[in-house]
Amino acid sequence: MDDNLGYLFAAFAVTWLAIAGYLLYIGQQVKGLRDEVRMLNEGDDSPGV
Amino acid sequence: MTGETPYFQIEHVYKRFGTKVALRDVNVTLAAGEAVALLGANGAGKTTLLRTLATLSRPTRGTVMAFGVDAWSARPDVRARIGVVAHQPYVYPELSCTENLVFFATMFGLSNEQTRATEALEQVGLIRRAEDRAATLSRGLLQRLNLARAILHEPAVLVLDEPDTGLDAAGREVLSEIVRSQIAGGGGVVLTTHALEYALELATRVIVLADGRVVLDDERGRVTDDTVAQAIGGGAVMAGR
Amino acid sequence: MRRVWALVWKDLLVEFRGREFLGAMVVFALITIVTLNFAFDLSRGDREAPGAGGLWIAFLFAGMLGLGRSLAVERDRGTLEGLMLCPVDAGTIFLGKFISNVMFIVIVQAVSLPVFYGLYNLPSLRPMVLLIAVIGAIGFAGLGTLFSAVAASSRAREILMPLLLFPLAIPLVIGTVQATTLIFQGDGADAWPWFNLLAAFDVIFVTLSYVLFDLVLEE
Amino acid sequence: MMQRKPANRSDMLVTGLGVLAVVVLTLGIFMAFVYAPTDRDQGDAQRIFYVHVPMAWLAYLAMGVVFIGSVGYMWKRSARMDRLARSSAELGFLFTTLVLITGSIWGRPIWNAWWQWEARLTTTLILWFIFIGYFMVRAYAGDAERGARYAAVLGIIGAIDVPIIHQSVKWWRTLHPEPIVLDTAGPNLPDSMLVTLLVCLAGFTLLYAFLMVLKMQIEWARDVLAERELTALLAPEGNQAERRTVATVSHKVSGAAED
Repeated sequence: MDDNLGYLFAAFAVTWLAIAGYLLYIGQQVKGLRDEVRMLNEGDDSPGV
Repeated sequence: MTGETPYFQIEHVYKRFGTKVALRDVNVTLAAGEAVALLGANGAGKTTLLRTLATLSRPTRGTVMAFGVDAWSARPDVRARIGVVAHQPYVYPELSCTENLVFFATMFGLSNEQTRATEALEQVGLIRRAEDRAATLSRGLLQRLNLARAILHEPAVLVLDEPDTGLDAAGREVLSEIVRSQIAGGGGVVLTTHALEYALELATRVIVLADGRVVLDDERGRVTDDTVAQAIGGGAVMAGR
Repeated sequence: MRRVWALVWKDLLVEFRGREFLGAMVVFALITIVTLNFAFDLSRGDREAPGAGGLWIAFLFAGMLGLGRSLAVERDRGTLEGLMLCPVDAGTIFLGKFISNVMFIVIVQAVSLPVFYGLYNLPSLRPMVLLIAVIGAIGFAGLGTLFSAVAASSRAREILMPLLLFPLAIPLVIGTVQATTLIFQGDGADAWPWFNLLAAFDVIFVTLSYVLFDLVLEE
Repeated sequence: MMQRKPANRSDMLVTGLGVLAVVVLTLGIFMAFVYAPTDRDQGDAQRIFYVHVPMAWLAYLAMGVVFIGSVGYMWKRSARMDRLARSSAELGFLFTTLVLITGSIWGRPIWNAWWQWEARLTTTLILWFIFIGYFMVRAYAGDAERGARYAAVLGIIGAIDVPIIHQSVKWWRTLHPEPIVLDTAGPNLPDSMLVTLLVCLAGFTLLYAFLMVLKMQIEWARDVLAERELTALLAPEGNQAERRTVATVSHKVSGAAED
């Protein structure tokens, strides 16, 4: 019966890891966009991203 | 020019492909009885402008009015009233000249397909090769078949992309005759070509494009050969009409 | 409607004279059917199911070959633009292409079914099998014509077509293979529920493809 | 760092949804592990059910939203609808993948095989391929507008096809009966299990809503930046040879992008 518990944790772990990974991926996107907006606001002519 | 609505009226048209801007703030009108020669170096945007007029390409910005209505939303109606010749032939090599024209006559909704096909073939001087397959035609004769296809449905406007390529002297005469009769009949013509003197001989108005911008747009009478050549080469911006 | 038949007439004439892909489709279907013999041992045991499955794999992949080519050739030669410049709506062009595509697949089936009967002595010439063959061809050609227009103007056409078409055609694959198996096994009376599924699939997706074709064809 | 702007309406929505999702999800996890009773014959592995079923529900919900976005884009060509379809497709793909993984992990101890051609699972596998086709069609179309059109076509056809696929796989299954059906969902669930499932469903649905709002904002910001890049590109003095310089034009464009 105990290895059943192993599968349970595996399933939950995979789910939460995937969702956490996705949140990180989204975080990167938001950060990238924030940099670009900041670059725009400062109106400098630095090369585009 | 009579006051009725012009055939084509395009304002502030832009067209971009990725980061390349093919057309930049182009304003052009084409009225009845006008033969416009569209000139410019390679990559100046001539073909893109023609494709926009022919409703084959949607402008990134700006408005394209044809026959008084928005060209893009009334595509089938506009296409029924324009005849187009492009770089690539629109005819099927496996079909004979007559079969091709009968097919397109049907597609254009004409009732007398056969007679209309024969008439068009006579007009371009291909009647002798009527039953031969298009694949057997030379580059020049194929271009004539293309021309025949464009005039099948007696369109109001002809949109011709370098129609003179591959044509021999006789072929050019056929083309000139078609353009002249189109203008005489109150229709309109827009054509691009690399043969400068041929264009100036036919056109009632000259437009020069450079780097996607209209740098010259003037009556044929008011421009000399070298001002046009200079516009094409130099790309200097000249106050047009 | 006259224009739809003009389009079909044009497609058939161009194909019979130009032999661009019909021949390749027939040969491809035949070689797949022959390969069946080595893939699953069809000489003994319950061979109706693998036989029917193999037959339909041959039809679907041969169909895929033809569907992909039909619009790709027109776009590459520039003749597709010539069609779009005629004062017709996209639906008419779709119907023309769709009907000629169905005809090509049916021709491939007409050649393959007797050969299959000859090789494996499975009753592939029963009228019910012919009916299912045509129904399957209609559904597959409907979606196939729509997505061949999508693939024709995209990169990596050869991968895109199967990847788009096969997942969506799963109900068609299941329906045709199950119905054909039942017909091979008995008189096929109980194949009718699958027939209804296929008929519904055809009606839904041919209509949808007709409606959505304008969204795809427009430059 | 940028000075903190007063959080406008959409920011509050995002943080609100985020907090709510976290609260309900933690409650759900707690109930799934502790509150819900252990299944008599499957043991603790059955608790995977509390993750697997919500994932399956979200996978199909996401495809439904892709359908709505696709029809909206086809009808009104509104960029907002395309963003809705794009964002929901990305989330749909994530959830569909998780359905397949948690499904096979759950199946392992019961069928002692990683896969079972069970109707729901098989349909989800096909939905997974449809999502891949959706991204490829967008990527290979050549330009963004055409990609959006092709994706809308696949979104509409795919969404309508899913129930048909499910039905045909189900009929196909009756010809090849499998021993045990995967999930024990259905009216005969004991109350405590049912409540736990509902809490988990609510929690994950909130998570989906949270991610959607966030994703929509990101896609919106991307569209705005692309728009400004286009304006700069088409500006009289800008020429396409140099790299993108958007700064010179940014003031004229409405400040929408700055908040």
